[in-house]
Amino acid sequence: MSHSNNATEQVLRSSGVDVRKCMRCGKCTATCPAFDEMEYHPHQFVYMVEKGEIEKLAASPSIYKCLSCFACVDRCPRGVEPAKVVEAVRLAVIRQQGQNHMKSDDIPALLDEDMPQQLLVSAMRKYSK
Amino acid sequence: MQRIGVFICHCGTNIAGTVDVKAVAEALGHEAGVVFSTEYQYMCSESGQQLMRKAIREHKLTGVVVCSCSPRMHEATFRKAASLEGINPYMVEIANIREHVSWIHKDMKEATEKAIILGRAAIAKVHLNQPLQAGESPVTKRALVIGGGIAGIQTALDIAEAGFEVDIVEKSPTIGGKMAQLDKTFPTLDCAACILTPKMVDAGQNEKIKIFAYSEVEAVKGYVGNFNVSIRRKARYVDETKCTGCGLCTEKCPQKKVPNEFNMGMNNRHAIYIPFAQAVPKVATIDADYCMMLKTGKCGICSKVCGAGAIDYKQQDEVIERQYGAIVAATGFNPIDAKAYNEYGYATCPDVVTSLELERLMNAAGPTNGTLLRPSDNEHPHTVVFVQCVGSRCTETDERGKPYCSKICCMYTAKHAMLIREKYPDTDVYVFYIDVRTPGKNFDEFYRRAVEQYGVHYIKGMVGKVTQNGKQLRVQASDLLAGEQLHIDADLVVLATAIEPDKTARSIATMLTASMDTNDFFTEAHPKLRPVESPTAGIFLSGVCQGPKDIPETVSQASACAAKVIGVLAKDKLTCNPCVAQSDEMLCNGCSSCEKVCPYGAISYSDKEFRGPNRTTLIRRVASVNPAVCQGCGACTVACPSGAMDLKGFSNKQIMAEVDAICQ
Amino acid sequence: MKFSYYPGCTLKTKGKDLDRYGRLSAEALGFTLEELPDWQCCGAVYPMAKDEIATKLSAVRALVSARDAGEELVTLCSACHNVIKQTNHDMATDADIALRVNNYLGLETPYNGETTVLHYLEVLRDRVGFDKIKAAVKNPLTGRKIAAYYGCLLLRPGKVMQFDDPENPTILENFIRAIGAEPVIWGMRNECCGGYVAAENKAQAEKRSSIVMEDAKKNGADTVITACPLCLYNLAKNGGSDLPVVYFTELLAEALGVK
Amino acid sequence: MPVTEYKPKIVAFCCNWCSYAGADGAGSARLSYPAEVKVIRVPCSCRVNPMFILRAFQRGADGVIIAGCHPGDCHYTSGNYFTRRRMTLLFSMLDYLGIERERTRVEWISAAEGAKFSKTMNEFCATVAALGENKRLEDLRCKK
Amino acid sequence: MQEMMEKRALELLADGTVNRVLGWSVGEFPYDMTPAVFRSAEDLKDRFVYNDFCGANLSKYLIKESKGEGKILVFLKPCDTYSFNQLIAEHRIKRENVYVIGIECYGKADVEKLKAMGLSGITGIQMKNGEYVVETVYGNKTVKASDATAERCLSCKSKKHVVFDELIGEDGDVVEDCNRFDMVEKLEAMTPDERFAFWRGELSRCIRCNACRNVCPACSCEQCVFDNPNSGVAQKAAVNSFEENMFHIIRAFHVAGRCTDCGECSRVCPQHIPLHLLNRKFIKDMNEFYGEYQAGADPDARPPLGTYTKGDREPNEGGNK
Repeated sequence: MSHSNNATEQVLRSSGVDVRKCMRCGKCTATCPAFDEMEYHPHQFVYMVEKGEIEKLAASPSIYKCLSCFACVDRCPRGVEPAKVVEAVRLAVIRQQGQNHMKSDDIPALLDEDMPQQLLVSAMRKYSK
Repeated sequence: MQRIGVFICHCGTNIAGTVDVKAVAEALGHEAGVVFSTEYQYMCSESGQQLMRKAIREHKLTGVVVCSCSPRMHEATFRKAASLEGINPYMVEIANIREHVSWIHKDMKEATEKAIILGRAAIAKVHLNQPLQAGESPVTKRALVIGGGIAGIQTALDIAEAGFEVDIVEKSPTIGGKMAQLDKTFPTLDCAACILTPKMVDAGQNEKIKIFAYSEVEAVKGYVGNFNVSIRRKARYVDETKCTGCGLCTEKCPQKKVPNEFNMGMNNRHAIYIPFAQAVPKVATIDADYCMMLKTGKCGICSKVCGAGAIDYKQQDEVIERQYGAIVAATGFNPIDAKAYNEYGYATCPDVVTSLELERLMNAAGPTNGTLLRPSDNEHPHTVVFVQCVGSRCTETDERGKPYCSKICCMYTAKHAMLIREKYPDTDVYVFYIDVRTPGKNFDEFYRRAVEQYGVHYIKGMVGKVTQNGKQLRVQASDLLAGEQLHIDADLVVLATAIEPDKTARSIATMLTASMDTNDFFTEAHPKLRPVESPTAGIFLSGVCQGPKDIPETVSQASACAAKVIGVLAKDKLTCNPCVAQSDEMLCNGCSSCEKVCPYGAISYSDKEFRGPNRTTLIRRVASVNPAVCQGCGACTVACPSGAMDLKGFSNKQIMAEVDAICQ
Repeated sequence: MKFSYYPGCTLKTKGKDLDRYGRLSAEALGFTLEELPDWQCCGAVYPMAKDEIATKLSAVRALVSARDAGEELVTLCSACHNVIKQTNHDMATDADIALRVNNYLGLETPYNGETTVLHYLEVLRDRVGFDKIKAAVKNPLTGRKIAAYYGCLLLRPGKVMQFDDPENPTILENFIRAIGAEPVIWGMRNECCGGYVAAENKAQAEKRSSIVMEDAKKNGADTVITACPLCLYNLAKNGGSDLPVVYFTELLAEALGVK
Repeated sequence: MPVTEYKPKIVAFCCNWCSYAGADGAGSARLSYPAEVKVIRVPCSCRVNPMFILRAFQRGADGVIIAGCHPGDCHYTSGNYFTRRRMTLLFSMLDYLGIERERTRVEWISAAEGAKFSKTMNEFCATVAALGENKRLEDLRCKK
Repeated sequence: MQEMMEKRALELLADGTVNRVLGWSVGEFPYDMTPAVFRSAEDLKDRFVYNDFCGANLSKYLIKESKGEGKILVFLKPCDTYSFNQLIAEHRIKRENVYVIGIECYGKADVEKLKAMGLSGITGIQMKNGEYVVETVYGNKTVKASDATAERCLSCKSKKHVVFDELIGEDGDVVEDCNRFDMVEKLEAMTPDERFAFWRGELSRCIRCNACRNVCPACSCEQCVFDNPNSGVAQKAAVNSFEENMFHIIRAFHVAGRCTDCGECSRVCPQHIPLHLLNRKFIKDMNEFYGEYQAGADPDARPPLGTYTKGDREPNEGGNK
C-alpha cells in the first residue's frame, strides 16, 4: 500500500487492530446503529486504513458518529474490532492542536436539568483533548 | 568388512549446481571400505540404476551409499535396484545432499564439505547395517466401517462388492445419516431419499454386510490386518430378529411427547419409534428416557400389541468382540449450535431456523408434510432471508465459530432459494453472502440459475441483527455494493450454520490412534497423495470426518477409501516393516521398563532357560518383541537400561557411528 | 458479605435513585457495600486506544484500593462498570499498558488486574442468588410485564466483560422473574440507544432511543428497566414514549419492601 | 588478528515423520540455515537415547537439537511424549552440572513447518555460536 | 538386637521355613560389615553380626539368591525394603522365595566420621542411650550419635517398612520433612559457573572403580552397557576424559524413576563423590514436574518415565537458574 505513512502506522499502533484480518463481509456495517449518520461505515474504516487513506477518514464527520456500542467488535467473525479503528482515527485528529470537536464553552447550551454528568464527561473525553 | 559403493547424484544441476560432486566422489572414495565411488547425472533414472547395478556386480559390493535427494523420495527406488542384484535392500543408505545441502546452502565449498560429511555418516552406518528380512502378518478379511451415513454406506457397499465382509457400526437406530434428512440434493435436485434409500436397502440386504445399528465402538486393539474391536450394542428393548417393523407399537404408544430428532425437534414422536419409514434396519427402538414401562413399570402397551413378541423390557447392553483387517472412520458431521448466534435471533425467535431445519420443513416426510410453513404460526412465509457463513470462516480465536469454510452452504442455500421460488413464486428470497463459492461440476451454473432464472436476490453483505417485529422478523443487513444498510421485514430467516465433526469423533480417533487437526477433523496420511488414509496403518477415512464435503465428493471419497481397504484385505499377508525392535535375551533383565512405553503392546515376557556357570541352568524372565505388532518407534530402546533392546536399522551402534562421523 | 463499592459521579447527583435503592436492597439482602475512599470519576467512557494511559489511571486507582482492601469491587452504573472492567482486563492481559500504568502510578505493589470486578447484578446472581432474592421478596410485582434494557456497556465486548451471553443475555430476565414480574424478550434490548451522543447530536440520540422504546412497547412491556443512568436519561428524555423507564434497583427495593 | 567466524558443530536428530520431512520442506522452499547443522534421521524423537547426545558432545559437538512431531501428533501416538519427559529431565540434569542449558534443545516441527525448521536452526546455531566451543562436559573431569 | 535377630533366624532355619539366611558378617576390618549368606545354624552362630556399622543394603543380593533352591531369610532395614519392593516390581526377585524380616533402624554410623574424630583401632560399636559407644583397641569411646550418623541417615526419608513378613522392633512412618533435597536446592540456587566448579571438583576424582554400580540395587543389569562391547559405549580404558561424565550421567538416567534413594552409591565411593546428589536431582525434578513418586513404595505405581500426560512441561522450559 503506497499510501502507508506515519498517520496510518499511528492509527494501527494506537488501535492495536490488525486490519488485514478483515474478510470484507460487512457484518460490522450491517450491525452499526449509527449507519445512517455516517459517511464512511465501519468496514470502510477498516479497508481505508488498510489502504492508508487516513486523510479522508480524518476529514469526515463520521469519526464523531460512532456510538462506542461495541456491536461491531463483538459480532465481527474475524475479530477485527472496527470501533477501535474509528476511535484511533478520531484520536489522531483531536490530539492535534485546536482540533477539539467539543469545547467546554459549548456545554452550557447543551445542558438540561436531567442530564447526567457522565454524558458531559464522556463527551469531553471522546471529542476533546 | 563391507565392500561399499558410493554413488553421487547430480540431480541435473539441483545438486551439482552447489555441490562439487566430483570432489565428493573423490573424497568418499578414500573412506575405509569404499571400493567404488562415482557420480552420475540422475541416479534415479533407469540408466542411473543400471549403473549402480553394474557396479554392484562388477565390484562385488555388499553395501551401497547413494548421495542424492531425501530418502523420503527415492530410498525405495535404490533399495529395489540393489535387491535386483542380490543385495539385501536394507544394505542401502541415502545421504540427503539435496534437501539438506544443495538447496539450502549457497557456498560451494561449504556445501561440498557438508555433503562429504553426510556421505561419511552414511558410509559409517552401512558398515554396521545388517541384512533385514521383512516379516509377514496375516490379514483378517473383514472391514469395520464406523458411521452409517452415505460415506459409510458407500464404502461398505464397495468393499462388499469386492467380496469382503464389512460391518457397519452406527450409533443411531438406523443407517442413513444426515443425507436421510435432506429433501433435495444439488446440483441435480433429485430427491435425497430416492437416491439414498436404495443404497440403504442394498446395504441391509447384502450378505457381506452386517449392520450394527444403535451400537458404538468401545475399544480398539491390534494393528493393521489384525484389529480386535469391542462393540457395544445398546439395548433397544426390542428383539431385532423378531421385530417386523410393522409400526403398530409406535402408533399405540401413549407417550407421544418426545422431540423428534429426525425432524430436528420440530415435531414429536412416540417413546417407541422407528426414526423414519425407510429406516434400515426397520426395527423399533424404545427410548428409555421417555418409556413409562421402563421408568415406572406401568404401561406395557407396546408389548401387548406386538404380534411378533419382539418387545423385551429386560434387554441389556451387549458388548461383542469382532476382528477386522482394516477400519474406516466415517463419523460425519453436525451443524454447530446456532443458539450462540442470537444476533440472528435463533435462540429467541421461532421463525429463525437453520438450513437443516429448513430441509425438514420442505420435506414431504417432515413435520409440515412438505408445505413450507413457518414454525411460529404455520403460515406461508412470503419473504425469506438466508444468511450465509454463520460460524464459518471465523478467526482462529473466535469462541463461537470455526476457522474453515464449511464448503456446502453456498450450494445448498442456492438450492433452497431455488426450490422456494419454484414452489412459491410469490415469495421474495434474499441471500446475504460474503462470497459465493461454487467450485464443482455444474455448481456455478446452478447458482446462476437461482439468480437468473428464479430471481433470487443475492446481496453481497452480511446480516447484523434479526429482531422479532410483531409477527415478522426485522432483518438489518448491509448491502456492500450499494453502500446501504437494509431493513427487511421477513417471515422466515434461514441460517447456513457451519458444520463440525461429530462430537464422538475425537474419542474414536483416540481409540484408533489416528491423529486429528485442531478442528477435530481426522488428519490424512498425506493431504494430496494419501487423502483417504490416516497416518496410522490400517485406518482409513471416508466422508466429512476428514473435512467438509458435499455428497458427490463424499461418495467419491468413500469409494476411494473402499479401494484402499480392499488393497489391504486382498492381501493374504502383510509385509511388515523390518526395522523393528529386538531384545537381546542375553542382556535382558526382564524389568518391564520397555513394556511400559510401548504404544502397541508389542512386547511380552517369558521365562527362559539359560546356561549358567558350571553347567547350571538359570531361568530368567526376558522380553521378546512381536515383529508384526512393533511399528519401530524405538521408545523401548531408550527405556531399556541394559541396552538389551535395540532397533533394527536404527541400532544404537549405527546411530552412534553416524554421530561419530558427523562430529569427526 | 462485604464488597468495595465504586458508585461513580452520576450516582451522587442525577442518578441518586440507582444508588439509594441499590444500597437499601443490599442491606435487605444482607450484603454490605463499602464505598471506596477518595474515588475519582472513571471517565465514563473506556479509552480504547493502546496509547491512552492517563485516561485509565482513575479506574486503576479504584481497582488498587479494592485489592488493598482485599475485597471484590462492585459497581452499579453500567458505564463505570464497563470502564473499570475493561481497564482491569488491560492490566491483566496487556503487559505494555500494565507496565506503563504501573510506572506512572509508582505503586508499592504493582497492579496486574488482581481485583475481581462485579456488577451489582452479578452480585445478585452469583453471590446472593436469585432464589434467595425470590424468597426475600415481600411485594412481588405480579402481573407486571417488564422489558430489561441492557444497552451496550454491560455486555460488550463480551470477551472482556464476561457478564452474560452478549447476544442472548438472561441475567435481567431472571432478575425480573425473581421479583415476581414477567420479563419481555425483545430484540432491541442489547442494541445501542445512542446515549453517548445525547448532548452532541440530539437528533441521532432521539432516533436511536425511539427505536428502542418502540420495540419495548410493541412487545407488550409496561415498564423498561436499566442499570445505566445515561440510558435512562436518553430513553426517557429522547425516546418519545410514554413507557416509564426506571432503574432496576428501584424495582428491587419495591419488591423487597424497602422503597 | 584475522577475524575468523566461529562455527559450531550442531547435530540435529529429526524424527522421520514430521521433522525430517520438515527439514526436506525447508530444502524444497530453499529456506537456508547454517551448514554446521547436520541431520541424523531417527524413526521417532523417542529413539534418541541420552547416550547419543552425550556421545555427540564427547566427539566435539557444540550443540544438539532434537526435533519431533508436535505433542499429540506423534506418528507412533506417544513417542514424543516420552521424549518430552526424558529430555526435560536430562536437560535439567545437564544444567545442574553447570553445562550451558542453551546447548541442548527440543523442538516440535511438523512436516508442514519447513519455515519453522529453518528458523529454529538459524536461532539455535546463533545461540550456540554465541556460547563458543563446548568444553564444560569434558572439563568436568580434569585431572590436575 | 543382634540376639533377637539371631534367635529368630535360628528358629526359622530349624523349622524349615528357610534354608539359608542373608545377613552381615565381619569383613576385612572389624568395622567393615559385609553381606553374607549363612547356610547352617552353626555358621550363623559363628559369623552373624548386626550392629550400627551394618549399613549395607541386602536387597540386591536377592536377585541371585532368590533364584536358588528353597526360601532365604533376609533382614531389611526400612530403606532397604524400598529397594526390595522396586526389584519385585522389576521382576528381579522371586518374592515367594524370600522371607523378609523388617528390622527397625534409627540411622547407621559412618566409620569415616569416627575416624575423622581421631578414633582409630575401631573394633565395634553399640548404641546406648542415644550415644554411640565405640569399641577400640584403646578402649571404649562415647560419641554423640548425631555426630557419627551417616549423612544419608540424617536425611532419612522413611522409617516405614513397605514390605515384610515379620518385624523385629517397631515400624516407623514416612518422614515428611526429611530435608533430603536441601543440598540439591543449594546447588540449584548457585550460578551455573558455581555448579560447574562444584561438580568439576567432585567428578574429577572419579577413578571408575565401579563400586557405585556394583552396590546399586537398581544397577543390576545382566551386563552393563558400559561393559558390553556391542553397545557402542563400552570402554576398557577411558578414551578421553569425557567418559566418566557420560558414565555418571547415563547411570543416573538409567536408574531415574527406579532409584529409591538408598544412598549406597555415595556410601561405597572410595573417592567420597556425593553421587546420590545426581539421583536426588532426578527424583526432585520428577516429583516437581510429574507429581510425587517414590520408587519402591508401591510396586504397582507407574514410574514417571513409563508414562506421560498431554500437558507435561516442555524440555526447553527454564533450568535451575
